[in-house]
Amino acid sequence: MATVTELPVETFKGPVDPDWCPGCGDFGVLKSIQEAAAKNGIKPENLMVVSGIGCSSNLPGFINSYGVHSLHGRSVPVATGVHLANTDMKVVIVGGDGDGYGIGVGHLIHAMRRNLDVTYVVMDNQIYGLTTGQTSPTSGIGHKTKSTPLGNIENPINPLALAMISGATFVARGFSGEQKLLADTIAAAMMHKGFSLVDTFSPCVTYNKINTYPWFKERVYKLEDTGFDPTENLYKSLEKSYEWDEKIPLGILYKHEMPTYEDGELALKKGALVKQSLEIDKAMYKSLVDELI
Amino acid sequence: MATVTELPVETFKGPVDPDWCPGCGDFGVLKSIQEAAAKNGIKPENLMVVSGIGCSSNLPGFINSYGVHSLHGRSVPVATGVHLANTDMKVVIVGGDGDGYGIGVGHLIHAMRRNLDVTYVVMDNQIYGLTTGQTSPTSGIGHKTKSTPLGNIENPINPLALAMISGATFVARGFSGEQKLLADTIAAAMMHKGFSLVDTFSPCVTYNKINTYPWFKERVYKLEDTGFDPTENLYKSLEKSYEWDEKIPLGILYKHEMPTYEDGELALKKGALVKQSLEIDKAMYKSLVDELI
Amino acid sequence: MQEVTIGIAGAAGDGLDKSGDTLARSCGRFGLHVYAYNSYQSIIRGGHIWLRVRISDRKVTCHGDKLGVLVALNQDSIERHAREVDEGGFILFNSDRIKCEESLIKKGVTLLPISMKEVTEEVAKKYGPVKPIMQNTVAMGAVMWLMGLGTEQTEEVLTDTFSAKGKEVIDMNVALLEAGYEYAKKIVSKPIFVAGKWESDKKRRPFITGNEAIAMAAYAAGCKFYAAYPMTPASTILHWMATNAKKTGILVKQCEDEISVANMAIGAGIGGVRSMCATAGGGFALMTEAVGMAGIMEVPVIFVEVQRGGPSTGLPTKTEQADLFQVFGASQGEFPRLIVAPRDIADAYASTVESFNLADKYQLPVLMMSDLLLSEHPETVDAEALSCDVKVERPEYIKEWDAEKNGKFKRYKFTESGISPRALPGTPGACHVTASDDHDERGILISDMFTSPPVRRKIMEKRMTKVANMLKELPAPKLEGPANADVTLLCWGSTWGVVREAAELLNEKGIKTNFLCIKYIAPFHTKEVTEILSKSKKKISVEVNFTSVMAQFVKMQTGVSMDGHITKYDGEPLEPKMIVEEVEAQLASKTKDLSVSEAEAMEMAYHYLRTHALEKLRPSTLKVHSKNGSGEPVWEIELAERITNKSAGTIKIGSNTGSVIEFKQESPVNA
Amino acid sequence: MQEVTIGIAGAAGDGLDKSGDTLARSCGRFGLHVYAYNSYQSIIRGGHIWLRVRISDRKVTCHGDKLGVLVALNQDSIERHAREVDEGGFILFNSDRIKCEESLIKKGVTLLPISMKEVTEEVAKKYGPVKPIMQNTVAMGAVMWLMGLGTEQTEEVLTDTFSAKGKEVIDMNVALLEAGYEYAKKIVSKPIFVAGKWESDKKRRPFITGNEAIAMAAYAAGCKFYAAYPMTPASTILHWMATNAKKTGILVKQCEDEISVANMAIGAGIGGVRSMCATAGGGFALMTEAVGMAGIMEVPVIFVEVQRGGPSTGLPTKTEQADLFQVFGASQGEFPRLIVAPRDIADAYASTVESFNLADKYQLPVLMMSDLLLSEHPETVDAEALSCDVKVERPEYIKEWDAEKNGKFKRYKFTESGISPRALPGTPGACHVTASDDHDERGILISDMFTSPPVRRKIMEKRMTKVANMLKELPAPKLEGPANADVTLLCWGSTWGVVREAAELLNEKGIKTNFLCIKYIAPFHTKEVTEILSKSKKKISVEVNFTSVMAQFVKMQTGVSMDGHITKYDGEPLEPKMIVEEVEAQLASKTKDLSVSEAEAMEMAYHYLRTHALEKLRPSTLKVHSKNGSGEPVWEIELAERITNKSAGTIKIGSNTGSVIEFKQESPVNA
Ligand SMILES: Cc1ncc(C[n+]2csc(CCOP(=O)(O)OP(=O)(O)O)c2C)c(N)n1
Ligand SMILES: Cc1ncc(C[n+]2csc(CCOP(=O)(O)OP(=O)(O)O)c2C)c(N)n1
Ligand code: SF4
Ligand code: SF4
Ligand SMILES: [Mg+2]
Ligand SMILES: [Mg+2]
Repeated sequence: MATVTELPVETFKGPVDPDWCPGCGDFGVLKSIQEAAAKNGIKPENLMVVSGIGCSSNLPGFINSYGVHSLHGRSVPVATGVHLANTDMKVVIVGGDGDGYGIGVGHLIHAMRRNLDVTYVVMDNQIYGLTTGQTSPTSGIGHKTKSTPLGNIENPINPLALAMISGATFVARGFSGEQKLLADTIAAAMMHKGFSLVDTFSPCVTYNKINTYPWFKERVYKLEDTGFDPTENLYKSLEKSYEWDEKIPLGILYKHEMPTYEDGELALKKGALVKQSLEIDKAMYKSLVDELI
Repeated sequence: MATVTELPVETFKGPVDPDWCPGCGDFGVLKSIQEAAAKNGIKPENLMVVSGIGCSSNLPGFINSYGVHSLHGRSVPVATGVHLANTDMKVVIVGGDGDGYGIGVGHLIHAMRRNLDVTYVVMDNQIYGLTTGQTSPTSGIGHKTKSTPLGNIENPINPLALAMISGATFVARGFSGEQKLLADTIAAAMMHKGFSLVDTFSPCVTYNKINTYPWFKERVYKLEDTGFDPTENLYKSLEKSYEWDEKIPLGILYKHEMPTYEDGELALKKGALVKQSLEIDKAMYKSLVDELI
Repeated sequence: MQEVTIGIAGAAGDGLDKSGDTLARSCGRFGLHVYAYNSYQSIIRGGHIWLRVRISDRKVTCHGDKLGVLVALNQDSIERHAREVDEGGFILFNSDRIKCEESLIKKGVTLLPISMKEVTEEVAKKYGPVKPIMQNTVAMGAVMWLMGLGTEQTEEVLTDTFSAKGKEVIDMNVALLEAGYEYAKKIVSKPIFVAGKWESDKKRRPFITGNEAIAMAAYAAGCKFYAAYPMTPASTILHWMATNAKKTGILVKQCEDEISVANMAIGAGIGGVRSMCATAGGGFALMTEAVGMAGIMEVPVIFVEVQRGGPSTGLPTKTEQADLFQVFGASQGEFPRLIVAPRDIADAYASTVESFNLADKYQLPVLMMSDLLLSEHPETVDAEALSCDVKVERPEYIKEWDAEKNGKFKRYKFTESGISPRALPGTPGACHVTASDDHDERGILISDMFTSPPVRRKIMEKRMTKVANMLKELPAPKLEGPANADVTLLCWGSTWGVVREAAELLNEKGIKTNFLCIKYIAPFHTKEVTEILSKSKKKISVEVNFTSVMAQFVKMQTGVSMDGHITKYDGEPLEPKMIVEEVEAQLASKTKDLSVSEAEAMEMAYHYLRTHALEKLRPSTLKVHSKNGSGEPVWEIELAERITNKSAGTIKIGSNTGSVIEFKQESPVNA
Repeated sequence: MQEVTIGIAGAAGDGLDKSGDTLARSCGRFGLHVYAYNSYQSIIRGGHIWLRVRISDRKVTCHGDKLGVLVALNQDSIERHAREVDEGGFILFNSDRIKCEESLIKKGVTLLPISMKEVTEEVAKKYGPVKPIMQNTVAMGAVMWLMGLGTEQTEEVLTDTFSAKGKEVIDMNVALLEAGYEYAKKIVSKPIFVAGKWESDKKRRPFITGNEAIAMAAYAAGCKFYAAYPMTPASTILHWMATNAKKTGILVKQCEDEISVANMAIGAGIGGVRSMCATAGGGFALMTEAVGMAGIMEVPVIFVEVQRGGPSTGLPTKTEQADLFQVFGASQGEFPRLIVAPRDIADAYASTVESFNLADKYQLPVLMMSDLLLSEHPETVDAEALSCDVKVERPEYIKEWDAEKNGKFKRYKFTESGISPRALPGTPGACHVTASDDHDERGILISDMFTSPPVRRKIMEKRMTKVANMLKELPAPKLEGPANADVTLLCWGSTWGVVREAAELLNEKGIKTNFLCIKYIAPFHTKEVTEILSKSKKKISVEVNFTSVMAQFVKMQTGVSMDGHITKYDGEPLEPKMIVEEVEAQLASKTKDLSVSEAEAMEMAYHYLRTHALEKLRPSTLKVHSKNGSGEPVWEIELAERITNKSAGTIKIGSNTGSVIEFKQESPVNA
């Protein structure tokens, strides 16, 4: 492993200030990503932050790096494309629970089973923030929202279990209210080779009056304090992912070394695509034409 | 439970013969669904078979019942709509692995977390049949197909584990080559209250030269013979879902009683929507207008 | 006739929509007509919101272009809008926090600084601390005085609004209202209007948005299934549906995405209930595949597409009419569907009911096009326009089919009308498959084993026959205004409202003007529209988009080209005077000047300052320099400090391109 | 000039595509021109496949409408096609399994029953059992004799084809070929043609499909990323890409759906590589949202939309040109993009290369429209048309940006040309966000906090400016054929091929005809096309769809209406004579007769029998009855048993609607 030269966090200060509501959990996530990039010594020009649409998906606009602010639910395929075009950059995908687990969950599953070497930080606020507060796939049963005034009747997704059984090789949970731990977790996720998902509680102070900072504060605990080993056993990790009502684990729940998609992809053996020449092998081309005769 | 009057299987003989390749696994699935419906005494007019697009998705055309042959990957939402409009009919969704676990996997996950009261039989042939043999989300690593001539490099999905952690309450595996067991499994799935998934090995004799009848025959065994209790423990069921290379369990892997989506949906308390009157409550309507003044 | 427009400006979260609502409903109860438009951003707190409430004693169909009173809730609102207040108008603001430089206002405008602390002192003593958001009520009180109306209706509205919160809250709000009223009365001796002069008909009218009208119409028409995925500006249909689900019995389903929405809605349509869904342009893009499925399956289902600023995510909270071809071209291949674009709220109500009936009768999808302006702006409408006594026409379905006697049931029987008999799933004896592959009369696929070109030809013809039949029962568009006009304006959707007023102004000015609003897009009244347009003299299309899509579309249908186009594509709706000026310019054959105007250069400078965290500065004076090294003339804008007015640097903006070419603060920095 | 069309008919899985390929390549090596079209179904085994291989000594651009030889691989193929063989032609079939009633053939047609068992007896003795699929090689041998060509080229082709399988297999196939050749020689003394008469230029030409040409062109143009989801008729691009990935170094990605495909391709475009994806109409419907994103982000990326029979899943393996408006209207809002529709395989190659260059230069998405016919039919083309020496024009990118010196990097700088400087991700100093929300020069959103109507106006104008500039460098369409014609045919895409031949035939008949093929759809050469069409006399559009979409589109762009439309929408491509006849009919002002023709009634009866498991019957005679109780004249079709020819009942089919009104077998049953 090459030695890492840490960068000052200010390196990543974005061009404009975030426009989130005061107190929004996303501030802590932004700060954590900036700290993680700084800690890992990733230069702004080598960092690519890709998002979908949502309050949380505005994040790329607030960090000094390259960014794509794509379509609602499509951050994962867009990031896959950007990443495969230029594998020399570090890709961090960010977005909301609606974006990632609602409309985008199909892409997510397929990216995870590819074990694509990217990091995905979901700002999970159990609500649709930007569209002013409808139910989300992580809203709890009974949650009253603009679209479920009588209470949500759908079971919430367990994104961590989903990730573990789909093939993600680094599965963690963060909380914006435990910002230092979150920064460390994201830093570790970025250094992990393979797909890393960091589901992050990032309270929406405007529309979610249930899953608030105090609600989480009462429940969260740090897995590392318990001596839990995320590399040991899938089923134990799965069990941890189901802890919810009374106590909720933070940190790395599951970690596993596996070949990545990039390892298997022949076209990348010669390095990043964008750095390869556009010249073609004319003799070979001629042979392809000859085959048609 | 009302007493069931079994129907003759011939009741379900379709208007035309299937156009599948001779030997295709889908024949056995069709037969099993017909037998299951007959056994459960569901009249053709009360059976609704909904599919997407694919060889397997042609099935509704070959059974005497109502059917919708919808879009590739969209059988689940279409079925949800048909079902919610008329909850008096029994809905069986059918289709391929590409249809259900590839393009359609997002819908599937959300339908399962709703625990919608429908049965989904996936004819899993580990290949895209109708489009002449490309890799599918259940193709194994290394599988050479038209789109992966050097071998597939993506980890296959584990549909059963996916179903279990997503909220499906009846998760089973069938094999077209064990047709009687399959018919029984589908019959049980249809009678289960909640979302039932029957992932069914249905070999594609034309394009999949790996996962053939003999390949499966060598590996499958019946769970019921082992005394396995699918209602006991999620993690044990999950472990079963991971058995693959040497032995593969058939039958019900997981079963759990939970309220269904229909139980929670207020609009259905008055019975099937399609049978409700179109008349509106005019006094109530007037009060809605008055609120705006 | 008497009218006034009140502008309320502030940030998201300042509660100004609530205040606007209180104001509008007070006037509505007074028997006045109200039309409001809220210009906001895709942001939850902060940003800039600009609500205009136009109040008149006759029906108005747009927010107009006058500004009688500005209620500014923050400093930025003063910077942005103080200049817009007309002579004779007033600017209200909380003088404890906000200042208004005299240099920012037109002459004849009166500043009405309210020290909220002082004015609410008494109320606070009695009821406890007054939250910032409650200060809006004080401003409303002042506005009521300025408008020459009493506080009676407003008190009533406040009482209704806070009825759930109890008497204490009501009393406090009423007290604040009166404090504002009394304060204004003290300072401004002569209000803008005298109460008696308002020619109110005393009819109490509901104040309703386009989306609420669509939702209510759906309910009245027997809709039983509504699916949606949240998306501005369609979300408020979902909110209405969800809020009222318990009362209406409609099954309201928020899905995981728009693909699911469309397919579920179609599924419900197949199942046999009246079914609807709505979304904006981006969500509709995801629905298009399903639209074609409904077409080939011949399923009745309603899709509402509410247009917003594009392309792509674009300007999610801004209005535009640029999705015509997306909707017209929705899905591959050719199939019958109705595309209808209502022009105002009452029409949106009626069109929704009609859509359900036609969808059922002709067994096809209906695509209803709205836009942010129509869907989100609230307006007072006559209660009769929202009547629940609508015609609900469902065709007869087969109740039972005897195949022994009648042969196998043919769901897609080839008929002269193109309409085939329908048996809903569950009907004994009529089992069939509803397929997205093409099929024969019985629904058996002709794409696989049973390929048959002549059967394909006939089913295509059967389906398409429905189009011509449907056209016959749709009312043709009519020219509005004087018959032999010099100018004919072409419009569609919500733009009808502003065109109607512009035409009136033009006629008043002696430019004889009429206008044609296209409501039915497919099928299209080619004969009638061609006839109207070929007789028209100067034809000008008026649309809120860049490429004049309706003008293009009409040309496709009729071959008639417009003589000119009026377009707007900056996210804000058109206003009557803009249209009047552009018509005059086009009559004088002036070519449109796309260079950056002085006011725009000013705003662009503001934008630069805001996005470079230089909000303490303000553009002060500006002039044009020619060329100046950058290849184009530039606006040179002097900057001043907002507080001290001290000169602080310059910004240069290309007057053609609008590019910020240079920025100098203390030490020169190129931008 | 000499030409012949060989038709091969059978079921899916019968291996007839292989045989067609062998035949075509043999002729190609002989220096002849070949054009083949395969009419097949969405089914893997069984069904009906109908391959026509047209061979000529001059270039032909469609499969024509003649049939010299029919090779029937099953009984159904005889029933379907025996009637189509022209006088002087031959029908080959395996007489061990298949029969051909004399009543089914035209006079002057020779039956060539081959007892495969007998003919292959010797070969089987030497090499072992002959599989049914190998019998096709025997038929090919016979065909080579009938065409007056030797077996030399075919032996060469077989040798290449089976080179991997070893000498034994090659020898066996060659032996079968010769057995067929010798057998035919024995039976048919005079073949259709004499070898020497073929005016071959001896140039060996590649036999290639449109999709292969597109894939190869992409590679030649420097494409580095190809994403796809399987969908007929676009899948073969994916197959080519995957098969050759190791050689080309292109990253080929099969995604989970088309939404992913489009977004990944755009992502790769943002990342900085040349990127492409392809799909059919239904898949494209799912991509449309992303297309708009590429538009507002200004990302170069190529989308190929291969049209097939719609609407919806429709006829997945049939050809149609009905997606024009889906592509034109793709995605909400307005943004610049190039839409191009090549007309033949060589043009598809050139257009693909050009698309990559223009996408890069103007930073926009390119939508290339093909259709099943163009994409899937193979044709011999000159090798030069597939040259790898293509111009690959990439603009200069910013390599490093010094923000201290030059100010912050402006990815969307407002320029006169509309083209902004581009720095690829990874470039030091030029960090920026590529956003689907609208934005200012730096890429900062103007949809949220920083709303600014004038900035929005200017970025819209910047983007749209590119359109006019791009148009200047696109070649305008040209009228082909005589200048002052009586008839001008309008067409687009693959229909060019058949229109070209039809125009030739019309000119031969003395009807002076020229034709205009539209290639660039957006931007559009309004001036040039208007000029051409306003001078044209009788203007008739020729399209493979129902609503003449290109005619509509041209009317929108030019205001010019066609005088008539020739359409086909039954899934099969147009043929030259159909066009000729329709032009003649339209010149004679005959209205189009949509009633069911005798041949169609026959086919519809066949369809009824097939779908009612009555394949043992065959329609024999038919006559029209007027009215007959059903409200329309009916075709009354007598049925006979296929084997005994015994009368077996009747079918009545409405001659307007095509509905099966009655079916009687032994005991009367209504259908
Ligand atoms: C195709 C599409 N559908 C819907 C929307 C509207 N939309 C914008 S953000 C959003 C959901 C936001 O929720 P989430 O992803 O959880 O992000 P949050 O705002 O909570 O951070 C939706 C539905 C859209 N932009 N595009
Ligand atoms: C939107 C869309 N994309 C692609 C296709 C083409 N397509 C038809 S079937 C199919 C996959 C078939 O695989 P599977 O679902 O596994 O079914 P099988 O044929 O193997 O039974 C595809 C990709 C389509 N019809 N629609
Ligand atoms: S609405 Fe919620 S998620 Fe969005 S910025 Fe505000 S607090 Fe954050
Ligand atoms: S291709 Fe495969 S899946 Fe399709 S019908 Fe044939 S055997 Fe079955
Ligand atoms: Mg959220
Ligand atoms: Mg499959």
